[in-house]
Amino acid sequence: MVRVAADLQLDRTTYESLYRTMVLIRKFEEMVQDLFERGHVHGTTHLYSGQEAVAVGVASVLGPQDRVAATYRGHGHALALGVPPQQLLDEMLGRKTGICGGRAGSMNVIDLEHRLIGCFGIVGGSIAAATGAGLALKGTGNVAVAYFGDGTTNHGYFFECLNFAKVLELPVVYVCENNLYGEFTPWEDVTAGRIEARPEAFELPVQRADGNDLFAVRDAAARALDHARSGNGPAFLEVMTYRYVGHSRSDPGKYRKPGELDAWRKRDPLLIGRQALRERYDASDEDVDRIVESARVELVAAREAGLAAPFPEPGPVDEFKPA
Amino acid sequence: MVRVAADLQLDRTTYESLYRTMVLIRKFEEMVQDLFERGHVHGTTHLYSGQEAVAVGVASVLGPQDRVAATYRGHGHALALGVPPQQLLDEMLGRKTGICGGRAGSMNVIDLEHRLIGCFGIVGGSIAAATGAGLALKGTGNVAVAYFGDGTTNHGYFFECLNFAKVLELPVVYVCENNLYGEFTPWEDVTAGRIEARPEAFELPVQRADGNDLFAVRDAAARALDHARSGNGPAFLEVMTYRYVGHSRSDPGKYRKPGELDAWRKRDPLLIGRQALRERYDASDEDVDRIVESARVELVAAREAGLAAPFPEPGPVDEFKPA
Amino acid sequence: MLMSTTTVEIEFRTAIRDALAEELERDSRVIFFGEDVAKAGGVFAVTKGLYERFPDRVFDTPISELAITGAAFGAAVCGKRPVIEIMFGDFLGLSLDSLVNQAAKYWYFTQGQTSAPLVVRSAVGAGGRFGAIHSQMPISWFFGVPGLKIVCPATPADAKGLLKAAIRDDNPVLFFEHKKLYSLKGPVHDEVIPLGQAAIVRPGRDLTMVTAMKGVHDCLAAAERLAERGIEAEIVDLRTLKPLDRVTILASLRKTNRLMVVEEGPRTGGWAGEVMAIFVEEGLDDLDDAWRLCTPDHPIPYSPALEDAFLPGADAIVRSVLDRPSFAHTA
Amino acid sequence: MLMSTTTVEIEFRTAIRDALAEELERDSRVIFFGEDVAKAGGVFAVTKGLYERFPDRVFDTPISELAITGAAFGAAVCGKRPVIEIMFGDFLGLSLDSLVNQAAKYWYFTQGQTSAPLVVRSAVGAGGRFGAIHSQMPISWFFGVPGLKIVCPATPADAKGLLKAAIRDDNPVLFFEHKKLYSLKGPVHDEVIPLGQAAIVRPGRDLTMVTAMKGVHDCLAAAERLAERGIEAEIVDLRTLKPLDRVTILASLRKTNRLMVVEEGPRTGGWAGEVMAIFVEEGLDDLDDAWRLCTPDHPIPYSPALEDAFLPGADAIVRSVLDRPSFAHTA
Ligand SMILES: Cc1ncc(C[n+]2csc(CCOP(=O)(O)OP(=O)(O)O)c2C)c(N)n1
Ligand SMILES: Cc1ncc(C[n+]2csc(CCOP(=O)(O)OP(=O)(O)O)c2C)c(N)n1
Ligand SMILES: [Mg+2]
Ligand SMILES: [Mg+2]
Repeated sequence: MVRVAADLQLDRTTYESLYRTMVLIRKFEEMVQDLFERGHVHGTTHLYSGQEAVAVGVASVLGPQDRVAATYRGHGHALALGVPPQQLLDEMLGRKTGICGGRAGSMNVIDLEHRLIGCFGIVGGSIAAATGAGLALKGTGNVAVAYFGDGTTNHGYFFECLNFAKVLELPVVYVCENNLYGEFTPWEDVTAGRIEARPEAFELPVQRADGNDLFAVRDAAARALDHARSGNGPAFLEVMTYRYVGHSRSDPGKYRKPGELDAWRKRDPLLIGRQALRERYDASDEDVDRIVESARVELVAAREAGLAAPFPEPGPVDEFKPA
Repeated sequence: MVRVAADLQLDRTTYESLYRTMVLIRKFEEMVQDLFERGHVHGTTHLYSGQEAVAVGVASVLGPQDRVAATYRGHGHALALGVPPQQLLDEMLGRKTGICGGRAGSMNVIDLEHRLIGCFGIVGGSIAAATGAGLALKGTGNVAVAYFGDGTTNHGYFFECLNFAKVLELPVVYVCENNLYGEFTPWEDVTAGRIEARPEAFELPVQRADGNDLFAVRDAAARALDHARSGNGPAFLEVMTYRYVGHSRSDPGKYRKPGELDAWRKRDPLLIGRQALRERYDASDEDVDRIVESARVELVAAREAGLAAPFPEPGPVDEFKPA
Repeated sequence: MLMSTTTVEIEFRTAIRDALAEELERDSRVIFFGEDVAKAGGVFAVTKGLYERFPDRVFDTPISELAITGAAFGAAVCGKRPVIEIMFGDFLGLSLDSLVNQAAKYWYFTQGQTSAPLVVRSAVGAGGRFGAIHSQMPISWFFGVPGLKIVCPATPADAKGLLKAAIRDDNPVLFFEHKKLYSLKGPVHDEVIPLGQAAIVRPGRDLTMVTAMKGVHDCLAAAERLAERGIEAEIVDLRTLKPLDRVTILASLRKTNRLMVVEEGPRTGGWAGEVMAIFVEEGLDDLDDAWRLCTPDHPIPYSPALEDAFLPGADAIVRSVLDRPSFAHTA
Repeated sequence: MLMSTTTVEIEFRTAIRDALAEELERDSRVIFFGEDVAKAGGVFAVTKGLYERFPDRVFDTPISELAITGAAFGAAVCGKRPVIEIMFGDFLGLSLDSLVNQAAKYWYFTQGQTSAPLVVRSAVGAGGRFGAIHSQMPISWFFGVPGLKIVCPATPADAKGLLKAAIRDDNPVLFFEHKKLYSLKGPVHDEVIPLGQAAIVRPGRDLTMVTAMKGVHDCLAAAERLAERGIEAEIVDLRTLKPLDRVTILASLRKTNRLMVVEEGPRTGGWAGEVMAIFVEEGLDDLDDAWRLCTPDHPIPYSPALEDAFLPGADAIVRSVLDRPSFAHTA
């Protein structure tokens, strides 16, 4: 694969905005959890807290015509792609002003304007959708990205689609976010062999990266995208990361190994991001705090507006798109 | 894996009976094709001609309580397991005396008495069934065998089940009969990477063997079975072979490379088998011809009886098994 | 156990857990597996504690619905009595091939020599704000498949008694658990409740309501309100959708001459249509009125404002009855 | 082309091939893929020559129904108009998840912003001695799914005109081709036939036969024989099962007051039940008799002796009509 030194190209303004997006995602998820507990967000949610560097790192090297398929754990991916927090929140609040009018909810967000062809509630659905997007994009210089977790690498969709994409040389980048667990089950308990051995068996180029370090993710993603964009077929990226909160609302949480959460918190992507701002870009603590505060303020306003937004009116819905 | 010198254990009588089974399969398939052309066998059939050494070689090292799941190309597997040719033929003729009373037909043969839990018309179905059989057999010292083709290694069932069996350490031997084509498509055209790389990614022990040489198949199968039988989990066997006739009745047959069929015919499993009889067991040409003739005679009788057998009577059928 | 009936009320989810535990205890051929069902006890906390009691026969699997269902089939035809959990009914599309093409046909192919005795447990139904892909009723995907039984309990007692029957049944059985019922409490018995028998859960003379699962409770609530207006609805809880208890339905219809089918599921192609077809075929002479109340023919909305309006609750049932010409005078 | 109508008769399979070729020609967004469809031209020789004409847009795939269907969805929402072939309808269980959970819901989720315009072609139906796993009618698996159209042509002209409409339709469409019709010859036109419109293929006053696909031909043959006894059957060829043309069905029923639904598929849970339910809901006053003729509720047998008896052919249709009390005098 071509080596792209993506990190070198990041000027301070750009990096600040990436850092801000990571902060925005974290705070967005905290807000969603709070709103859930207060009964304003319903059903279930799968939060992205802890994995922010992945979505933001990958999105930072996407082109304007690329396409992304994410999962039920998709708030982070959506925000990183530029989906407005207000519309995303309103969707979760079930409001008419939501990005899907309140019809879809947390697990099924779609925002084509922002390159998000969907969040997929079925494990493996994102992989299939991105593979199909790759079929549509082949020869255009654009790439499709699939996000999915470690647990999903045991699913039929994963294998069939990787083979399919390789045989047809589709421009797809498969991003496996290995957060160590599929729901409540450690990935090693249900996965034979190493995850990377699987794409390797299909002869996809494979990279592993530190998923908590935006620069590492960005660098690996840039290379993978470049590979796919240049007509060389699909590429695979496994990023190691960790989710801080339960899998979903009903998570008993018994499965974490002692000390594991703390150890990962020490490598928090926001902490690493803040350090980078200070060390690489000479930002002061106040500079960073100002960014954090701006994200907070944006979300406070979004929360207020969201809670005041109207609910959709029930009414007849066409089953089919008319001609 | 433990090395079992299976070939050394074959006395002449045993080997003669294995050779006879190979001949029986070939002649059975020729008879089925002829009966098809005459309108006595219906629908479609997938013949095993050319692949006989695989079914017979594997069956020769199975235990009495092992279980086998085969495919729509299953006549050979059935006969090798001891399914009576008469009952198998009668099934194809749609007779009441068929092994499934004429209900199932060529693609769906089941004969539990002879260890055949089924022939599966769905690609990958045999893999799933054998995996489940392995679940039932775990800890008993018995093993389940799945037969399937090269094309099936691109199917979701294949991947999910191999991982499943490895994670649960199930006693299953997966036998991939690579006959170079899935229907009319060369396997390399639709398969990314090497087939063996896939089970390797799941850390299954993998062997490749010459599928036209009964001794080679038997040897590899014995080792794989031994591995599974001893509680070490699943094993994988890829055997290289070739089918002489079309995939099924409607095969246009344009896909074979020039000279390919002839080259494989020179390595016909029956030819190799005859040679072995002569060279390893000192059999004369007349000895071999006598075996061939005995298989022929058996089938002539089966054909006659089958064509004279009654058709099943239509009548009400219970949808469910009663309590 | 000493008591064969207990007045202690237990949750629907506990009833299911007890049924599983008792069957695992009774029959060593029973095995139970699925995603996160063992160590974690299931995402709806239905199967907590089973792994601890039966560590060899209760286990977690990879996220591999094809393999899980296929393995259940293979194990069933080799002598086990597998129970699997497919976490949400919405994922059963991935199980369909194996259930329909293998499990449901084994009994036929083998001419009754053998069959594939397996149970698929799955959480179904809307009302929990889980959105369109975690709230569906997958019944219509399977309802037209010969050889599959479909069980749909409405109460803890039925959940327990029917699940035990399902596990003992020699056929493949789909066992659907409505998410909104998991916390419902009720008395349970030790009885095994035969599959294929509906129950009259409320007698009445004016109208037969045929329903199942959560619909039973909605119909009961609606019936109370209709009774205030002098309309006495008889409620048939189907309990098992396949086989469908035609006898009980038709007996009720002969009494009331009016049929309302309340199904949580899209109107087109649901089992409500089948009940109406049976009515026509077998009860035409007694037919005064027949209609169904289902969900609209579009995906299930997430927003509470939309989902509540989408589902046929007690209000909608009352309204629907009072809208019929024959009951208009009471409205 | 100069001629807009031709009296040359072509095979059903050729009509499908022509429709594909013309749509590939007309719209560069159309792509077509599946197992053995390109270089080999399909196992039923339907798609011969397309690869040679459109080598970039017609291609063979691995045996991977999950990937094929999922990729069709992904390509559709990114601007392509994919047509896929799932060789036998029996394999559609493996496509169900993607069709139901993704393709069918996109239009709803996006509030009409966009949709998933894809077509799934598949060979279905019995009578070819292919046995229980290569002869099924998968219609009931999908019939209850909002957002999926289902097309079921009976003639070459309809096969061509409806397939063109399906490819131009913005919704996901299942296009079912009955194996026993592939060699049927008939005239074709250049017309695009709108989805959702049934056709009266034979007028009659005594009885409405509602059917589709091969059933149309069986009903036509039966109707000729019934006419000899003075019974004039009107035959409604549904052509599209979803959306179902209620208007045409009900108009016919208002005339005949009698409904017979002939469906190749298990009696329980088929679309025949839905047609009867519609009749009840909308035509109750006109109802003299209604029944359905389907296949028994068990797997499809292989043996010709069993399969012939299993299927509802012309003989069975005639017998079934003459068995009704209202026609008994003519028997
Ligand atoms: C086909 C299917 N099976 C099961 C589920 C239930 N489920 C939702 S998320 C999940 C775990 C996925 O784990 P992983 O791929 O590691 O992603 P993560 O949630 O950790 O990001 C499961 C089993 C599902 N949504 N779809
Ligand atoms: C799920 C499924 N997809 C497609 C088919 C149609 N089909 C039958 S055999 C076959 C080719 C299988 O090739 P391979 O696995 O190499 O086995 P072989 O026939 O060569 O023995 C295909 C595509 C099927 N039966 N099931
Ligand atoms: Mg994970
Ligand atoms: Mg092959």
